[in-house]
Amino acid sequence: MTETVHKRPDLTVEMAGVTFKNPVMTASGTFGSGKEYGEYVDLNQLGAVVVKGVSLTPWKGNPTPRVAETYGGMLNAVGLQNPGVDAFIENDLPFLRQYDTRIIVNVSGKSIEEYCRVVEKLAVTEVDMLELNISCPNIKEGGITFGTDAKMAASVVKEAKKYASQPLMVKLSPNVTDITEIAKAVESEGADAVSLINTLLGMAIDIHHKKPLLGNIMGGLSGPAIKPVALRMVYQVCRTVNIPVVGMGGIISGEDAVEFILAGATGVAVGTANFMNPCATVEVLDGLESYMISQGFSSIEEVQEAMKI
Amino acid sequence: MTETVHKRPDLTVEMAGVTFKNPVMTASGTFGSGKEYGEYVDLNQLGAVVVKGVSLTPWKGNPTPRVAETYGGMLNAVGLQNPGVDAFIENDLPFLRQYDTRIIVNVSGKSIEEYCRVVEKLAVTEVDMLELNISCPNIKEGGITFGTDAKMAASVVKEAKKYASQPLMVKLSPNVTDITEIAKAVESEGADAVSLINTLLGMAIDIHHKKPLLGNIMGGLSGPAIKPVALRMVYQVCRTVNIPVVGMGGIISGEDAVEFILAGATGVAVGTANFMNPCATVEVLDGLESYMISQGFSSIEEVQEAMKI
Amino acid sequence: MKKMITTIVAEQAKIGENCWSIWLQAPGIADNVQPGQFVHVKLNQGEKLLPRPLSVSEADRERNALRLIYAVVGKGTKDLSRMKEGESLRILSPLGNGFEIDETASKSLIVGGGMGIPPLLELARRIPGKKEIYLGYSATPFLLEEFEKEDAQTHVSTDDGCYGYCGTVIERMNQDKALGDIIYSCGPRPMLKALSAWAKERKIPAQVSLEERMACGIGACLVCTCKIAMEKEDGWHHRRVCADGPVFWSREVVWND
Amino acid sequence: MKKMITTIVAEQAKIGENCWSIWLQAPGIADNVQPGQFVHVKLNQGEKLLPRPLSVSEADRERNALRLIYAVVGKGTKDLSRMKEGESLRILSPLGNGFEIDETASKSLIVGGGMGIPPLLELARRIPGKKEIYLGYSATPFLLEEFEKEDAQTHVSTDDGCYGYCGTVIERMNQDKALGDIIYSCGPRPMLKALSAWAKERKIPAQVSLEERMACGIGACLVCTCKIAMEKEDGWHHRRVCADGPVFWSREVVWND
Ligand SMILES: Cc1cc2nc3c(=O)[nH]c(=O)nc-3n(C[C@H](O)[C@H](O)[C@H](O)COP(=O)(O)OP(=O)(O)OC[C@H]3O[C@@H](n4cnc5c(N)ncnc54)[C@H](O)[C@@H]3O)c2cc1C
Ligand SMILES: Cc1cc2nc3c(=O)[nH]c(=O)nc-3n(C[C@H](O)[C@H](O)[C@H](O)COP(=O)(O)OP(=O)(O)OC[C@H]3O[C@@H](n4cnc5c(N)ncnc54)[C@H](O)[C@@H]3O)c2cc1C
Ligand SMILES: Cc1cc2nc3c(=O)[nH]c(=O)nc-3n(C[C@H](O)[C@H](O)[C@H](O)COP(=O)(O)O)c2cc1C
Ligand SMILES: Cc1cc2nc3c(=O)[nH]c(=O)nc-3n(C[C@H](O)[C@H](O)[C@H](O)COP(=O)(O)O)c2cc1C
Ligand code: FES
Ligand code: FES
Repeated sequence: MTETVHKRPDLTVEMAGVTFKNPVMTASGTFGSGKEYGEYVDLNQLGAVVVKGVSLTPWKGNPTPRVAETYGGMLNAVGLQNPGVDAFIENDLPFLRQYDTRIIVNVSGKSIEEYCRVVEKLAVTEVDMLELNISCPNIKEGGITFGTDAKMAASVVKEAKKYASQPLMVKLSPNVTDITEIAKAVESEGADAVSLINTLLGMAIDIHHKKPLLGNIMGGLSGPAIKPVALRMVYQVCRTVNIPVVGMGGIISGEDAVEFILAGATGVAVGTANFMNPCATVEVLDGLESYMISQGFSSIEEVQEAMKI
Repeated sequence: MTETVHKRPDLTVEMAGVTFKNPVMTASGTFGSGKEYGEYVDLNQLGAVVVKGVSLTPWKGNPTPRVAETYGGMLNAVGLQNPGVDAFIENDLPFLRQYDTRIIVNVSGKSIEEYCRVVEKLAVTEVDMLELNISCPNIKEGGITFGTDAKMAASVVKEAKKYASQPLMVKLSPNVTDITEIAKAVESEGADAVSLINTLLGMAIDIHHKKPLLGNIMGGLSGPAIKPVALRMVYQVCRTVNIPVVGMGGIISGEDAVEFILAGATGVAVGTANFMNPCATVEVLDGLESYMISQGFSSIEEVQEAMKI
Repeated sequence: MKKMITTIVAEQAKIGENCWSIWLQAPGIADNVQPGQFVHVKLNQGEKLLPRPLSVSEADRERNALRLIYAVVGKGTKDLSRMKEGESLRILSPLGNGFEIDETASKSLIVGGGMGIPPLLELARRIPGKKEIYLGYSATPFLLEEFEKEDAQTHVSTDDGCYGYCGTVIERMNQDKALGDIIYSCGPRPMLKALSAWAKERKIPAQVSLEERMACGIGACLVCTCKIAMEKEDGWHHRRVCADGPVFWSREVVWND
Repeated sequence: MKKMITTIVAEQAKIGENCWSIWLQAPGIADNVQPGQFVHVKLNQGEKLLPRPLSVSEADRERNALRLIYAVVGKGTKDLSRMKEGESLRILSPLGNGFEIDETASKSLIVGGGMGIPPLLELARRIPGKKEIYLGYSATPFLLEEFEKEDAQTHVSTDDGCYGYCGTVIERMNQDKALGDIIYSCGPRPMLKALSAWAKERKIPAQVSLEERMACGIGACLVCTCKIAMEKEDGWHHRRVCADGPVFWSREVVWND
């Protein structure tokens, strides 16, 4: 018998000219600005920290309750509460810069103008990539409207690109008839990558009080419950566009991450799983690496190309 | 202390002139033609048996594997295997007619012509209502195309109405940007009721064999995982159309059924839950009745109107 | 009316490498169970909705108990293996059509492979007359002691040669020049396919027990189909493994895919 | 690096009508826990993803154990109540900011209502000097014995009058003409709101422990916010109950909704 020597696989990935030490990122809005989880996870281990959505001015967000648990998932209606891009740059960015990880900033807006102004302010900072959130189901103006209409999506990307100095990733909404159409539209206007999925619009009712469980009535569904929908969309988009895809939606283990990479994703993001276990990101990373070792994969690209259809 | 005497609530509901003894139905495709579950459930207790989709000619359905379990849900890709409407009328209908329950037949087709021919054949039978399935994600032609395009949906309903002698319910797809638009389109062409949701298009990958878990690659996601999406859509549609709505998607308990009725549904259907427990339908019914008694509701209509927003 | 039966775990034991045995007890549970039938086991975990089909390996009417033998291959069987004596477990039982026992055969061949072997134990007991048993394992055998109690010759083969003949069960049968009037078989699909060809050559009718992923387990959902030959309709149609099977005549099964 | 702690259930007991007490054991678990802090309890059920926040009722450094007292109100607490001695349970601990103990107060008032009472037990122990404890229950009291061990007067009121004063805790305080330099309080929002007005009238600073549904429990997800007054920005902003609270000064809380 010969002994197989397992070389550590190469986990680095490249997207739009940016190199990430591994594909595992945090999903925007679930990881704050990294500080809180920094007590539980060595941020240096992550491929990237994707911070919560920032807007031009401070946003107060939605009334409470903002969360409701559902079967295998959760609804949230935070409504993009954030202190505004200036406060983010001043208070949160320096903290993150201490770590050897990529920083991706999630950008929110209620108008094309607002998106552009935020992108402009971030253009001069040490941020590695921007993620344009055109898919938040929790705010009425902007967000969702951009994400569910191919023309609107294309135009916000086109304008934002003019102000961006970093690569621009666009976060897509799953609440659409054909996600590939939106993906193609943003690609054609210069999006450098796409990330998906954002949350599915959902609802839960308190039958004792006979009213919605969320203050905002509806909210975004996330967690393992949505993984099959997320995986399907990532698979469809990967077969449609030529830019890299970051997949997310219900990833709680290394195996889940592998499914997304087999579907074609270059990066994967971990969201709701952080709430189940604050060390989820590194556990996903470890699981991914073990899988690659046991299957003899030496790079992420090999996994991406291994699917047999 | 005074003793409250609990009168048994009135569970009957009416839809399009048809009276149902209670709102609890079976979800098409999960209950066969009633025969198999008839050994586990007294079919006389159900509001209606909604049988599996029937088409003009026999359909073989998709290759196996046709099922994959997911977190809190399942994917199926049966592909509407059925022996055709003639065989259904000859072999299955007489069995069902023995019971004192409403019979709703789910109608599939790959063209408007096919839908119409099936409706025409059923027009002369003792079936109480038809459910036009314009939302099956598992067949390429027809089905899904009709369900995701308001114009197509409207035209199939318009034509089918010409041949129908029974009220026509239309089964809507959740894989759309705005389900209220489709609901309005079918209402305007004379749909007598709408039922929703059909399954969400999803996917799962076998990471050991590096291929999709389903023979058909993608399939329809059902079960408790999708309940928040289903409930949201039922709520939206109930606020948009004036025809009755049958709600379904992840109902596994009486409490779940109550949520859908509070959201505005007149009827509720139980699908995947049957696989978890063959007596699920009657358990949902019992739970609904207990809730009504404990909350002092005397009719389903009262529950429908009790939501405080 | 039938319903889910609540059973009590009477015994749980590891009987081989990744091979577990569980005895479930409930009144009347062992009545009318035919060899080749299966039960649908409901696990109590929220994440997993669907029951898991497992063949009945032994039915003990005196103790009102069923024995299931299973391999831990995923989350469901892992949970099952963690169940302890005295805990309760809900099942649907008995499901499917078992083997059709030919009482007139002068000699029966019983052929099993891997996790297809367990249901053949109850079958072996019930088959009258002369019988020969061929069991193929990938590695260390299990249930051998039980089979050897039967009044029949038991031939063992293993893929790695760690026990008995080194090779497939079919190779072993060829070596022995096995013959009989009828074959009863359960095992992985490639084995059944090869056996089907083997039987066809020798004109021996063979019953094979198939596996397919299931949801309802009772014939309503149509997810568990297999291709069965028929005269019209392109030569085959889909039949339900759970309700029309799991046992089919091998000559009727469309093997080529 | 912090992480989830695996604790062992050392004791589980029902201590009142729908009131349960559980002791969790793990090395170092009771170190540095402040009264008013909470733990986030991870249940092992697939259906339920989110941990459940429960206040620390007692912290025993010698036994390395924490005591949680809880009511069964839904699926999570139901599952918790089914856990048995020796089983393991994962938690995040300690979380949030506890009460700020004013060592200089000449007399402290401790006011609790319903399931807000448990965290006040450890608090009562740690407050130096004179103190009076007001506890309001809807019906049969729990934890009374423990409170009565403290060197303080304990006044009980119940909504149904089955024990002590019949009425709200505030009515009881009015009747007693209660006074003090500082108030520490935990209970349902309507009680805290009324108490806040009561304290304001009397110019007594009051700390209140708030509840809100949570996800992360550590300040990252922003689902657990409450409205806190501030000079600019329309007079209030959202702060996180889990990380900025759960204890706030009552005069800063925006109560009107
Ligand atoms: C009629 C019938 C009788 C069976 N009898 C036995 C038996 O006696 N002993 C035994 O060990 N196993 C038996 N099986 C297989 C058994 O049902 C599966 O191993 C089990 O369902 C896997 O569940 P899991 O949650 O552990 O695995 P999962 O996590 O669900 O899946 C793990 C692996 O098992 C495969 N699998 C899942 N479900 C099935 C299924 N229904 N049939 C075949 N493969 C499946 C999957 O493709 C996957 O590769 C039988 C199957 C059928 C259909
Ligand atoms: C900081 C903090 C400390 C707490 N300390 C205690 C304690 O010491 N003892 C105790 O019994 N309870 C305490 N609670 C409340 C406790 O967290 C909830 O009762 C519990 O999470 C309900 O879980 P469940 O799965 O049983 O109920 P679910 O099925 O989730 O919900 C049942 C009901 O409980 C309500 N609920 C759910 N989560 C919360 C929550 N986080 N806060 C308030 N209500 C909620 C829901 O609105 C619903 O009406 C505390 C809550 C917080 C925020
Ligand atoms: C509490 C919460 C807040 C979120 N906030 C944002 C956000 O600010 N911007 C954004 O693009 N996505 C946001 N999301 C969506 C997640 O980034 C992610 O797309 C989604 O939750 C699916 O992944 P998951 O199932 O792993 O959580 C949020 C999700 C949650 C649960
Ligand atoms: C195995 C299976 C087969 C189905 N077949 C049909 C069908 O023939 N026609 C149809 O309209 N819907 C069909 N559906 C969709 C269900 O009727 C229902 O809309 C969906 O499963 C959501 O409900 P549930 O979560 O309660 O299962 C099928 C669902 C499953 C799981
Ligand atoms: S599992 Fe449903 S028909 Fe066989
Ligand atoms: S629960 Fe996440 S911020 Fe408080």
